[in-house]
Amino acid sequence: MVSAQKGQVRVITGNAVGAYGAMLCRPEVVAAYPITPQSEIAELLSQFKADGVLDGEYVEVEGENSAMNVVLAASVAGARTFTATSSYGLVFMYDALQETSGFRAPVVMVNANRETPGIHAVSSGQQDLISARDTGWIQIIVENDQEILDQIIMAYRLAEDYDIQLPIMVNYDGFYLSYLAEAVEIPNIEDVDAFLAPLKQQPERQKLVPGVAIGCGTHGMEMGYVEARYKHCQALERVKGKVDEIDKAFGDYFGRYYGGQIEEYRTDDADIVILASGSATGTVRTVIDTKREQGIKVGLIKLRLFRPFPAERLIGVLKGKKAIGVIDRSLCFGWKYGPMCMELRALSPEIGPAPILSYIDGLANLDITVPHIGRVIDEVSAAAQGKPYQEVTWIPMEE
Amino acid sequence: MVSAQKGQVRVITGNAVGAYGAMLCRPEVVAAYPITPQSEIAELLSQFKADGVLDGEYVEVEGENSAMNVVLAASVAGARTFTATSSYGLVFMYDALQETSGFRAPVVMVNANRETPGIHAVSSGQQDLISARDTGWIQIIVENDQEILDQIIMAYRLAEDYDIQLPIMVNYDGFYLSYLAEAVEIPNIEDVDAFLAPLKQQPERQKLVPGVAIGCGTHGMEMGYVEARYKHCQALERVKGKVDEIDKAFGDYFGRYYGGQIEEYRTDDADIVILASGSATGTVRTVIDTKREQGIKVGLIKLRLFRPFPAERLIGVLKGKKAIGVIDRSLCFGWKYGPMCMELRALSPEIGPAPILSYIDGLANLDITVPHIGRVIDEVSAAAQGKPYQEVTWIPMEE
Amino acid sequence: MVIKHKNIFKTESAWSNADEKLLCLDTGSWRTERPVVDKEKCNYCGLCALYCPPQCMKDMGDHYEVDLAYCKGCGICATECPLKAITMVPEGEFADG
Amino acid sequence: MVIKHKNIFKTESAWSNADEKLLCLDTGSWRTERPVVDKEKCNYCGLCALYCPPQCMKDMGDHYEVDLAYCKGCGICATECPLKAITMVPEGEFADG
Amino acid sequence: MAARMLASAFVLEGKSVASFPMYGFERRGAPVVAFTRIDDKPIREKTQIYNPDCLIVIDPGLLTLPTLFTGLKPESAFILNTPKKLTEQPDKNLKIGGAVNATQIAVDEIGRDIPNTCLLGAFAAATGWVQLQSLLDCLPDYLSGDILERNLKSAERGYREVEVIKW
Amino acid sequence: MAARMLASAFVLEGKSVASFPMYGFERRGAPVVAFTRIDDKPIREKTQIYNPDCLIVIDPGLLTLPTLFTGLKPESAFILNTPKKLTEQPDKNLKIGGAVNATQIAVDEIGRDIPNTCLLGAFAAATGWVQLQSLLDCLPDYLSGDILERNLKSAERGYREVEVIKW
Amino acid sequence: MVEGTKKRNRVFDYFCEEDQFAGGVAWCAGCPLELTARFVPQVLGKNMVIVGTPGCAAPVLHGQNVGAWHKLAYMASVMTGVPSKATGLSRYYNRIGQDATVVCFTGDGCATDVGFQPLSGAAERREKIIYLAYDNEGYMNTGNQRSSATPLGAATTTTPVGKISRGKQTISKNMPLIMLMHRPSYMATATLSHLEDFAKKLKKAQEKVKEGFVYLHVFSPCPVGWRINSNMSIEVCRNAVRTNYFPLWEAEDGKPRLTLEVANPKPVVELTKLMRKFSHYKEEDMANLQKAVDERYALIKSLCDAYK
Amino acid sequence: MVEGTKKRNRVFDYFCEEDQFAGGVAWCAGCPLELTARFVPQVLGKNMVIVGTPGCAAPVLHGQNVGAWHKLAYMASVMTGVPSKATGLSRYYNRIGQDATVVCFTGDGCATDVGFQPLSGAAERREKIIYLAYDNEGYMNTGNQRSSATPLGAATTTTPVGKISRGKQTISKNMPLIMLMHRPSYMATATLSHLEDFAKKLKKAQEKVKEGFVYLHVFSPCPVGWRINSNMSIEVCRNAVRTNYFPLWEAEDGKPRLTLEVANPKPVVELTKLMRKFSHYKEEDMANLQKAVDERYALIKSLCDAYK
Ligand SMILES: Cc1ncc(C[n+]2csc(CCOP(=O)(O)OP(=O)(O)O)c2C)c(N)n1
Ligand SMILES: Cc1ncc(C[n+]2csc(CCOP(=O)(O)OP(=O)(O)O)c2C)c(N)n1
Ligand code: SF4
Ligand code: SF4
Ligand code: SF4
Ligand code: SF4
Ligand code: SF4
Ligand code: SF4
Ligand SMILES: [Mg+2]
Ligand SMILES: [Mg+2]
Repeated sequence: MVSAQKGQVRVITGNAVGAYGAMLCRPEVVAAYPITPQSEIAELLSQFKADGVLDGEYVEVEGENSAMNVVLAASVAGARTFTATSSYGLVFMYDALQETSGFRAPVVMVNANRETPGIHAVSSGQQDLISARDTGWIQIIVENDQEILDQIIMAYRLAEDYDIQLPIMVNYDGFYLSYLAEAVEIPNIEDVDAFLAPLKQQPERQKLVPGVAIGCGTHGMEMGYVEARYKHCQALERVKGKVDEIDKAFGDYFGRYYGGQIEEYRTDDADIVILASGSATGTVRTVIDTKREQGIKVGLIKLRLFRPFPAERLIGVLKGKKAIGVIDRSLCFGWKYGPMCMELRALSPEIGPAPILSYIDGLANLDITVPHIGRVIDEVSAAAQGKPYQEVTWIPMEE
Repeated sequence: MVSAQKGQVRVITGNAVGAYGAMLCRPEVVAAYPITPQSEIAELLSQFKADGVLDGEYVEVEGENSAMNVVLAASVAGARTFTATSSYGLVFMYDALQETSGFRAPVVMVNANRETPGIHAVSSGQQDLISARDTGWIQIIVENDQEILDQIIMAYRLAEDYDIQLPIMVNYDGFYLSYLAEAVEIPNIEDVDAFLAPLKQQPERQKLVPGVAIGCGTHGMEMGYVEARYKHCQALERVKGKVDEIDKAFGDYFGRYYGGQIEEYRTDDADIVILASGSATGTVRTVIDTKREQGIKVGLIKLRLFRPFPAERLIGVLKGKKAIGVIDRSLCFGWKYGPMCMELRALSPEIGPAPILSYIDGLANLDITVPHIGRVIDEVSAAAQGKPYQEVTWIPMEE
Repeated sequence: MVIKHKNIFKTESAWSNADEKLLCLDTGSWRTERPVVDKEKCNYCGLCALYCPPQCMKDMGDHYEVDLAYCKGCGICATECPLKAITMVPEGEFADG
Repeated sequence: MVIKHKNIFKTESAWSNADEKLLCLDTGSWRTERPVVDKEKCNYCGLCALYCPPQCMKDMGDHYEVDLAYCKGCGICATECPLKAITMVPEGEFADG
Repeated sequence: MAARMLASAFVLEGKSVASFPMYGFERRGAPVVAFTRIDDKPIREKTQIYNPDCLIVIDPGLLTLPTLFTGLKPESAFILNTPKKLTEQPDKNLKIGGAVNATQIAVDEIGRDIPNTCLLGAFAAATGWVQLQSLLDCLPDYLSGDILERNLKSAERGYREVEVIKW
Repeated sequence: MAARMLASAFVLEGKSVASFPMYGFERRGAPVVAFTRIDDKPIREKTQIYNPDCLIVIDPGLLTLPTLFTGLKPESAFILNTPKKLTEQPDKNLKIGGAVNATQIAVDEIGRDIPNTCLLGAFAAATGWVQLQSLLDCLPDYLSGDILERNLKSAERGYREVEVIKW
Repeated sequence: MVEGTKKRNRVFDYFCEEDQFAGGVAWCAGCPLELTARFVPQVLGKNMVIVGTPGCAAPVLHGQNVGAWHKLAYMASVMTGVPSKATGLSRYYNRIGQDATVVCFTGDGCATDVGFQPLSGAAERREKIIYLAYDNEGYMNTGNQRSSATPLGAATTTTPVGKISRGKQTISKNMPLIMLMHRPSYMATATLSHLEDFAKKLKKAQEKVKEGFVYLHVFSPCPVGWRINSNMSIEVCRNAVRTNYFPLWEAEDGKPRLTLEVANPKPVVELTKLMRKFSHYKEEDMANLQKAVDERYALIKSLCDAYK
Repeated sequence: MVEGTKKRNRVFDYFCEEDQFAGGVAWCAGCPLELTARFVPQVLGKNMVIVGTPGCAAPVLHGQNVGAWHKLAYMASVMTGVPSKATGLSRYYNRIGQDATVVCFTGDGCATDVGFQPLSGAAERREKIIYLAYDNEGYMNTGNQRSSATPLGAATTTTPVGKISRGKQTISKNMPLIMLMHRPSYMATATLSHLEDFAKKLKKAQEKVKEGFVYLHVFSPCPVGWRINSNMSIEVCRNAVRTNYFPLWEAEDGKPRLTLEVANPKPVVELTKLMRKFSHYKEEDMANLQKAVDERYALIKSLCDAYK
């Protein structure tokens, strides 16, 4: 296996890409419940199933809580599984999400980001993924349609790795990527098979087999409980390196690299760095190019891995920088800062004294526009020069 | 109104105290679903209702998700409401929790802390409250039975404050305080009425009234959504000061003060400070007294308010200290540190370069013992003297 | 922080309020056909009005007439009229009328 | 970090395993009364064994006898025996037997 | 969908594309806007387009929208579905105009009021930015059978019948 | 419950108390341990007690538990429900022993095997740490009617019939 | 013409209130859901408080920022919380003596699937609320996916017709009978072709809800998803009744009774031919559906007979 | 005595497996739940995979760390996920050709309340799983609180008898009939006094689950919560049948049939007097309960008659 064959290029939406990505990995049990902006995935997978293109079981559950339980159990029995949801659905399966990671079931889920039900809205935003940050899942955020597909394939390789055995949530900005049609290269399924083949050379994970006396989800009593949680946390620590490794392996085979935990853009010689994630990062890059022409040495960190938080790599890049701007598309209730900013601040002891500026933008379907990012860069740049700055800015409230 | 009359002293469990506390505030609609270690609250409130001691409606719901929806809606209609849950129940009402704060419904809830369902366990731990940190609720953690009662009363004064209008979760360590019987002074209901009376002098909050054309939970479209979220965040910021004010007012009237957002113990002249919360803080105080005798200048911050995170007061106390130890009874998945430690680290830019040591202890019904705390203090003290230290310690795994 | 945003809601959370004018769509523009009532045939039974989903048939005292501002042109009134007193006519025919 | 804890589980998550000896409680000690079978009366119908919740009646080929290690002393066998062949006798009477 | 078809045609010609719709809240009644970016380099922005090079209006009723032409780049193109003629320049930034009675053509050819493919044909003719053939080549990815045939015709007629004006 | 009654009695005497049970996982069968702290000052620790001053054993079967006496403070007390006599000192840290056939007394007085209140009476007599009267005074908070009467008797008999040994 | 000779339909007599909605709202042309939404408040009156949820009703029932499409008191809910929210409202209004008719207004998807548990719970507790489920046999607002109410063999976007599969594999959940077995204070089925029947049932519902839980199941075809010509949707309702596909009945205190007994029921194909969601049906499929309809009708019929 | 003259009860013939549990487990003395748990695998065999949940069954079904109390494959679940987990298991086992009988084993509280929605959903999808609900009419593991299965007027810790209130205000949810209306492939009621009947139904369940969903509702009194003398719990089961409080019936493909018709049903007081959860009952309360029992029996009887 040197490199994959060229796949077929099609102009399809992010949701369709999600369905293709899943199908290519040959999941054996799929369960999903429709919700805007994810429904197209459920529909397409149903169609694949009806057409025989998807050979797995497809369970048309009565709600998201059940969707997660179905795939969790199938996964514990040994199946490769897939599900997809968004916002209201994600929060309705919250107990099951916690169980899934606790059972160490390598479920792969796509989450099309949307605002959460606190205030009723049918619009984009990353609040849902933030709401699930304490579930013990791996959370990855992607930027564009191709990355959705590639990341789903990488997700299986990561989730089912014997050293990991954890569920993964692949996040993309709903409404934006969900409905965004781009030209996407769909690899040949044999190449996907080949890429996932190393999983078969690993020791078998524990599986629930009838007639064989084992029980999953035993009561963890005192130190048993602590041990299981400890292992869970250790596995999350291992995820970081694995994400980088798998990204490398994927790139070597398919020719597309994403940087693993984080993707850097012009950070090497940068004085200031913008931290952002998801579909907005493309615009950030464009503005960076413009600002570079104006002499501002600015770079971007695209946060791909949000759980576990890529502390070490972030420190590696950010240590010694002069100022940092973080753009959050969600809120961290009870803190002034956005959630990614709040968490980044927790690395301050290691990063050093650079000012960290928090920006809240792009809630509720609002765009994070070129002028917005221009403003962010200018302000962060001024802060780097020791000028006074505003710690937190809700960009739309100031317009 | 100068000060309250002496109440009746009874030796009762924390759960019973929870039920008394609620009853004294005359909730009009109560809904609860039994779960260990909270069930006694549901039972006692049922008994109060059956005996006519509690005049409100009591709804015997079919699950926690419904419990929260019942009180949410009653609250939106104008009722004073109460509910209680724990762990599995809390995570099963996750979508409704988010709605409740989004609707700005001043629901008061007791949560008897317990490990979450990731791994099945019937044991104490604060993972449930951590799992709900992104719901937009106010979260308060108390230390002993008397504080449960007093805090419930204060919670109504806070939640229903016109400037706040937010739901509150009063947390206490399940199994520990749930079942711990202590002598508790139960105030006279008239005194509770008097303490809550100022709420009546405020403007009326918006209420859903039939025949009057208003609709709650409209779709927040774009800036409407952003505005509602912004107001929510601003209200959370205001909570901090209010908690301190109400604590003062409560103390002036009932004679018991808790420090508001945080309670300090011997921090004034302390070189090093331990940050802890809940029922374990009493033991910390005891050990501090011992260590002080040995010449270690150590103090305690008992974190009472977890959401919103009391950033300013913490900075005020911790700025310039030589080292800090944080004891977490829960995990922050995806981070090495415990959750309170991780969040405290986000204040590092303001607190300064003191080493922050993270301790994970007391999971799954395990005690946080005197020797454990002794060890913590010794290590933090060594770190303060510039000795090398271990950043994160899972105490039970090292025993 | 310079908040330029002018509050939309008077309340803390998001409440709608029908005291003001209701929101309203120009659903009349959806129509491709228009119901035309034949006054002579109509016996004022009101069935067209009862069945009309947007309830946009106006009571004229002795017959009904459609409110073109809202009529979506579904054709139910015409189908349900027991006297066949309503005809659906393509909007094109009214183009400049 | 010096992990002194010896792993309890071989697996990553918490799995129980019945290949080893089963967990078992000393439920025999719960008893305050003990069923005593009258071999003579017993016609080996097995109803006592069938109804016994802990299934602790031992098949002796021609009659049944209780396994005192587990019998909780509920008395169902005695109540259900159609021939009244079982008597519940207070444990005190066996104190040093 | 039309936006995606257009995008596909550009892909056939080796361009990068990104296309997405913004729905109003309610699915029915409110106008739907779709954005398509086309570039020689990979496209990085995933936002709405505030300064388009071209505007295609499927519903002539939208002409009354006050903000319709806001943000147009100078020298941009405008394709309109209309039974009438485009006489005066609707906005000073417009350079090319294309008017076609796409509704009529669609009703003729497809039997229903689905003017989208026809407008794509008109777009190709008016702007010259994409080959008609590329458009026709990518339709089978979206449609099949009889409907495909009818749409191919509709697109071709749009290409042929559009009235192009340069301002 | 017994632990709480005891705590209440101490409260009547002006002490601070804190009492809580630790359940094993299953409600039935596994031993239940209850801890009670008593102090003149407010009680701050809410943990298990690792170094108790007194041990009350309701189920004599537990005597076989190897860790039963682990952590006892020197000079501590030991109250045992047993039909037998306490002859030898079960642990070197014990100073006072009290043996009472509480099960028998309970069955006599209450009609069921609920030896708790009887053992509390025995505790009062053996240790002298609390007045019998305080105990009796607080029982009505927990019990009522006939059951209360019977338990009062049971407690009194415990107080009277306990056999106290000093080692 | 002379006024006297003209007589308006009796249904008007049941109205006590004007239409509470804006003239132009976002429901599709010819949708019976729009008729239902406008009809119910005209009969029940202004003291309705509606609890609603995502679904085709929401774009109109929910406001948008401060704007509203109707004049009724309204509470928005996630799909999992509708009857529980109604419980909270009704308990409190009853307690303070506030006159109110609390009505849950949801689609079949919410009622039979993701919001079924709290519905069942509220019924068991005999909450004083009316739960009205409009049944368009699928999740229409999200794009015509299957729900538990989708009938056997029907094509939806999640039970598509494909190379190896032909529509939904299972019969629909028999929601009316399941709710009957909860023994509500009152329940009824209704549809838009039979407006007087519907109005009567609404009036009865408003009376009986004072005693306890009321469930109304309203057959409400979706012209868009089922692919019905927009003018035919009332006719579809009518044929659903005439074929016994959707029998009209009610039950007071658990005693069912047909409110309309169809003399010569038509074969179910008379219903299905009016739409294209069954257009892939083979003869055998039609026979299966007919069988399911017959069985279900026999069941409700025998129950009604038992209570005669 | 001579061997030949002794004949063991026929129930033994249904056993295909030994008891799968440890001798000493934590169920209370005399609890029929223990009998149920030990009985079922003896009839269904070792290829059972149990999905269980918090409740009185859990302390024995769940392991503790690596230790187990039984030898069956087992998956623990939160109460909200049992039939969905079973779905995942059964779909996968079927797919890979693994022989397995997937059994959900939960209490009434899980089945009728907090876990009802996924149960209803799995039934609608006709999943190949057996759902066995043991009905002890309340949440016993958490201390005898009311569930939807708690009968009218019963005293529990959340429906206590007090100065102004006397036990549960509403009748129990009629779970067997609600499930019948889901038209499962097979369903049955059973109890521990009638073991042969129970065994037969288990065997039938194992056959019919190959076609689709199976629901078993097992009446399982709680000696501790109901305050029954521990030796009388089987007698309580028997009297529940004899009073028609708990009729024994089954339904294949939706067609119900009484498996035991009680010739001269006793008054329900014959059942209630065996326990103390009704001890506060006045005559009027008893009449109400009798009425509820009679009504419910009449309903199932008429349904059975209709299908005769
Ligand atoms: C928990 C949750 N899951 C999914 C959705 C997405 N969703 C919105 S409307 C809808 C369909 C509702 O179907 P139904 O209740 O029948 O109403 P209809 O759209 O048919 O009118 C769904 C699944 C949601 N809002 N919440
Ligand atoms: C979501 C959730 N809520 C509450 C509980 C607490 N809980 C544990 S067991 C139980 C009662 C179960 O009742 P049932 O299913 O009837 O079983 P039983 O205890 O009667 O055997 C409850 C409410 C829980 N485990 N999960
Ligand atoms: S239905 Fe026909 S006859 Fe009746 S009022 Fe309308 S137009 Fe007139
Ligand atoms: S065409 Fe439809 S919307 Fe128009 S008046 Fe007739 S029924 Fe009403
Ligand atoms: S029930 Fe009685 S007769 Fe039958 S086997 Fe048991 S002891 Fe013998
Ligand atoms: S007393 Fe109970 S446990 Fe003991 S053998 Fe008899 S039935 Fe079994
Ligand atoms: S999608 Fe169907 S149900 Fe929904 S509004 Fe349109 S026609 Fe009505
Ligand atoms: S509490 Fe009741 S149901 Fe539970 S094990 Fe004990 S007797 Fe059985
Ligand atoms: Mg629907
Ligand atoms: Mg139960």
